[in-house]
Amino acid sequence: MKVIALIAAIMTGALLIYGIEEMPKWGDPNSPASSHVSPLYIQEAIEKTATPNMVTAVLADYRGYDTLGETTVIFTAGIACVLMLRKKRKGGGD
Amino acid sequence: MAEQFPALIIVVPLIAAFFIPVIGWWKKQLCYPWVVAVLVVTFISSLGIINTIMTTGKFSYRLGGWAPPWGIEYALDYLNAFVLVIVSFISLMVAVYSKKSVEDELPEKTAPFYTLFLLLVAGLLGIVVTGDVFNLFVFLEISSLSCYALIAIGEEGAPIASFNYVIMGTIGACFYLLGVGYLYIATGSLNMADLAVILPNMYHSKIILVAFAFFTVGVMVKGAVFPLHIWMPDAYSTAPSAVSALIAPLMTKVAAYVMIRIMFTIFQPRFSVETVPVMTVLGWLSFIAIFAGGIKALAQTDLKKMLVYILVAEVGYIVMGVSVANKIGLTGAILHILNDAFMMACLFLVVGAISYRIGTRDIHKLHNLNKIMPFTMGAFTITALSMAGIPPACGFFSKWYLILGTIEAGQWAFAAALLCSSLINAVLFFRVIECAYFKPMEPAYANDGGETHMVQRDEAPLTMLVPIVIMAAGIILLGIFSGNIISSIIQFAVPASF
Amino acid sequence: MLDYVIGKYNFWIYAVLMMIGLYAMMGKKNLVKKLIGMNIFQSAIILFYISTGVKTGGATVPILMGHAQEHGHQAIDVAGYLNPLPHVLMLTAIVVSIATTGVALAIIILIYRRYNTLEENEILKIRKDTGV
Amino acid sequence: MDVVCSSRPLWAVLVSMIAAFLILATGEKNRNIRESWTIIAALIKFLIVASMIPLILQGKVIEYTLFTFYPGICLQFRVDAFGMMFGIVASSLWIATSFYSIGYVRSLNEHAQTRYFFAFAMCLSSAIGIAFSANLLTLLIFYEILTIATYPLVAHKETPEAIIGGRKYLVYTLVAGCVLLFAIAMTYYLTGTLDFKAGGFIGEGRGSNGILILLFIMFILGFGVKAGIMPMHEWLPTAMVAPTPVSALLHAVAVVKAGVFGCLRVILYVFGPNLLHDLGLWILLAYFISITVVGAGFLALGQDHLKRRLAFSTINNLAIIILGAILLTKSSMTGGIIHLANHAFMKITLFFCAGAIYVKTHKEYVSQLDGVGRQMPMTMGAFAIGALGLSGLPPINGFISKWFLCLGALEAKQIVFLFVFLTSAMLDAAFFFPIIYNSFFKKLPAGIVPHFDEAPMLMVIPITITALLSIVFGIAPDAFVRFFSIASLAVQNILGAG
Repeated sequence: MKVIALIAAIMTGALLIYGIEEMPKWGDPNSPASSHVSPLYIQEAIEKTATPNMVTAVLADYRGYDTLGETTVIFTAGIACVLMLRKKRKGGGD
Repeated sequence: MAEQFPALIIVVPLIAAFFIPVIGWWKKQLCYPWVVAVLVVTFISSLGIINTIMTTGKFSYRLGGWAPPWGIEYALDYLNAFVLVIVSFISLMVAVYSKKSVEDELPEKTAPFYTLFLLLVAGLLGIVVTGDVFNLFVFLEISSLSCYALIAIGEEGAPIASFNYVIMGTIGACFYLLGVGYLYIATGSLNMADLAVILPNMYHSKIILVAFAFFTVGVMVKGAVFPLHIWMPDAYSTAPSAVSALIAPLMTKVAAYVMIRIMFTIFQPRFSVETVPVMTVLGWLSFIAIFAGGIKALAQTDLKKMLVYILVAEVGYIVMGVSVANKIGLTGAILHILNDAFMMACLFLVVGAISYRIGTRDIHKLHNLNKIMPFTMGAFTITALSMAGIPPACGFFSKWYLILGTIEAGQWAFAAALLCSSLINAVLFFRVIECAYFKPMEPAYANDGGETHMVQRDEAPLTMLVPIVIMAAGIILLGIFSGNIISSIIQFAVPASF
Repeated sequence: MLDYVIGKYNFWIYAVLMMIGLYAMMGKKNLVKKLIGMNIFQSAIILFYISTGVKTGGATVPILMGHAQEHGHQAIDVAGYLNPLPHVLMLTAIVVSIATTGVALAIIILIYRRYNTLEENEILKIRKDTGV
Repeated sequence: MDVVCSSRPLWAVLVSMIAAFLILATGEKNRNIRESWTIIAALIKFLIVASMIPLILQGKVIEYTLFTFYPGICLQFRVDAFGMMFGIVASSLWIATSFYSIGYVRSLNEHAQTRYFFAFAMCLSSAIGIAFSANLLTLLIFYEILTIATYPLVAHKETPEAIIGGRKYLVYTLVAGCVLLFAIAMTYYLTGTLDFKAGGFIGEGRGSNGILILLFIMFILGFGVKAGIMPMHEWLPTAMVAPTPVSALLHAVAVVKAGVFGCLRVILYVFGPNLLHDLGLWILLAYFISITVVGAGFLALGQDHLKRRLAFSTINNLAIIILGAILLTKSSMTGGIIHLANHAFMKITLFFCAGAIYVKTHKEYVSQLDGVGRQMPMTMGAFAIGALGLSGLPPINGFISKWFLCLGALEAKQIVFLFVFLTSAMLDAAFFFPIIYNSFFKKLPAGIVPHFDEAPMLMVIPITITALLSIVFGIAPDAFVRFFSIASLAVQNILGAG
């Protein structure tokens, strides 16, 4: 198992390092990530959502559905724990 | 109304799930009708969606009114509307079925069980409906988390199987997330349609290549594609029967959908087929999967374990159809998503009913089952014939298109694998059928009675039987009407780039 | 070459973290250690995402300066703020990661209740001995 | 060629399928109602089929399209002269078999009679479906249904032997089904169509000679299994464990005839005489089949079990039919096609007799039959007619087909095959004469006084009728249902087009 784990880790690492070559440089303001979608968030957030915090604006408004999903994930985890850990009422748990 | 269906199909089960703990705290018996009612609404919504698409063509739904790619968009086309109908219908059937099996297996946990059941369905529907790669990840995690928990409360060995699933599933989800990150770095977008426009200009990029690799591996883990299926047999076979009947047919199919979506919508077939040899690799992996699954299934005596290994092979079918990357093969793959969902659901439902009534899943102890449970065994037989590729059951037709696809791609070995696999399936299922129908009486059932104990009919309860019979009838009808399904839906669901 | 390493050091760090996490998840025998590996793995991804939001050249956190509000949106300098999107995504991803950890811990409790151990090989041995 | 659209072929298929479900619904308790469904369906089916004869004789073709699966592939029925031949044989003999079956299972008080009659009706449906298929896919669909529907009949007795017989049957036929599926998919890939055409269509496709030869081999292997071509005949004697009416059905009416019918369809309607001549395949197949003709005859000599002896005689005669078709001359084809019908009438008589003997005396071996003729003169008289007919003695119908076959061998200028035909006739005589002689002229075992003691009338009447029909068709081959005209018409179509 350890060998397999090692191989998997090394292969993943190799893949990651292979991709690094063409990655944009650290903090490049013209990288696609910072220039395609995000400028509009920065510019329009205050006007469209009246929220100075752009992260909040995107989180709760532009991508509000993700946040609903996020809440649901927490709810799911909570219910999952209830389902798994609650012991039977009658007769001692095992 | 019609344009609100995409939102309804997610929101209704999601909100309804939040209410179940309250309802369960008030009156436990109400959980079941509530879930069934909600899933009926979901099913109607999915029918509404596919109806809208068939009359007016594909459409998208902007959540919160934000235009893509800034906001999240639900992009509905033939492919995901088709999968939505499958998911919502099968989950409705399993929900109807679940009543007795939950009472039997999890008497104290009704409310949280149904909450997670609904969340799982909502997650699966969300994966299918969304047009945003990150939103897909969120729904993937909702469905995975509920899946982990639902599996963990199964029989002996379930927690450990579930833990392995958590580890593998998280690796899969994280790889998917990494793929999203790489695409985001390269393009700055998260919207599938937007990505599909931007990406073709950068197919030479190594980042895209790495992203594609991570996507593929991630989806393969989630979809239990050989050889990343190792978590699956234990997890699915130890889960409670209603849970296996839900996740076994749907989880793998939804993952297959995501695979088709990524490979042929986000990326163009030009990239997926020509730039990287991933199709060849996938094809040969599914080739091995079909044999490995079949042979492992032959070694099982537990009916449910056997089905799980067959599922490995069935996933291989779909991936093989994808990997030949031509129109007819993909038609077969998409048709098989439908057919296999029905067949697997029906088989798992039957196995659940058998273990509910007889208390065993050992295939050598099913003597006289045709007399005890004639309808259940009838459904089992129909499905078994379908798995073995006997017309007019639906399994034959998907195999037909898959074989045509492999022939068109010139992959003779794949065609041979598909044929061998139906023979293996025939052996697997006729073992059971022979035992249930033809083996002379043996005191396996109610062996406390005398030697000449006359077998009494003891059919599964109605809530179990009705879904089983509907699924079995569906298998025949899907076969007969496969032509209509292909001409009215699937031929448009195959990505336009073919 | 130095540029290749130093200019993109964020990717190197997360690649290493990720390998550590992945190895721990698959190679460790103790279930909690596996879980810790999982957390390292997820943290690596989170770091990776966050690092893509960085802009050099005086960009600050994506919260609008108090006075900028009056300027209207034309005046807002895109280069002056970090990219908010990765932060949003990672807020969600962090929550997901926590939830996963929670569920996994609950499963571990179930396992411990049943087998009284968290070592994978011991559990396997117990299961073999009991014939399940 | 005039095409008439009519749903009659569909109804001919459906009638017995509907009856099958009525039988299932009626169940064991109302035996008389259940049996009346069989009889009614048999009569209606025959009438429907017979009503189409005049149209066929006018040179018209009856078509009915049920579904379109994919461009170029439909579930379609087309009744032409050749299909009509098989259709009449199957539907008319079903009437006889129905009555006989009822007598047989009631006399022996068989178990699971509902399943038995259900499977029987399904078999007939698929046999008619095979006869009236318009294309290879429709043919395959019904062919596979036939395979499955026959399985419960073969394994009916549920003894270990029967179960093994059933397994063997399934293995052979399902493998054959897979080979066929591949060959058909390949054919579609090469030609874009699967519709039968008198004189063949595959030559117009883009297959190279090598591939066509390979396909031909696969087709013959696929259909040859059911037709019992050596060395794929092994299942047939093993399947003799089934109840006698089943053997009669297997041998004379539906299953093996379906195999032969398939072979002939492939030879005459898919490849066509011209292509087979060009590829030189005909002579190879002719020699290959000759081995079966002679080999089966010799093997039959060595069998003591009456039904096994009959089984080898069947293998022998089926091979003669195929040999007639593959010689590709006018007379030989006519002889082959008409032997399809003639052999059916004679062989069903023989099997009926074997069953009647078993019901009355529980004797199964040739060596036990001394003096039975005195006890059951009518049965053994019919047996003698059937046996003499198979040996080619006038005025029984076997003579006519053998005459044409021999003429065909001369026309083809292949004297070798003339000898093959003659040898086979001689062998037929050699293994039937001892039975006739012993049963009439030897004394019963000591202590048993010969007395008239026939099988139940429900069995004797069908036997007598089929035996008499054999003579009638021998004297007037064009009587009643006009076999001879239909056969010549079929040959005309093939040669006219080729």
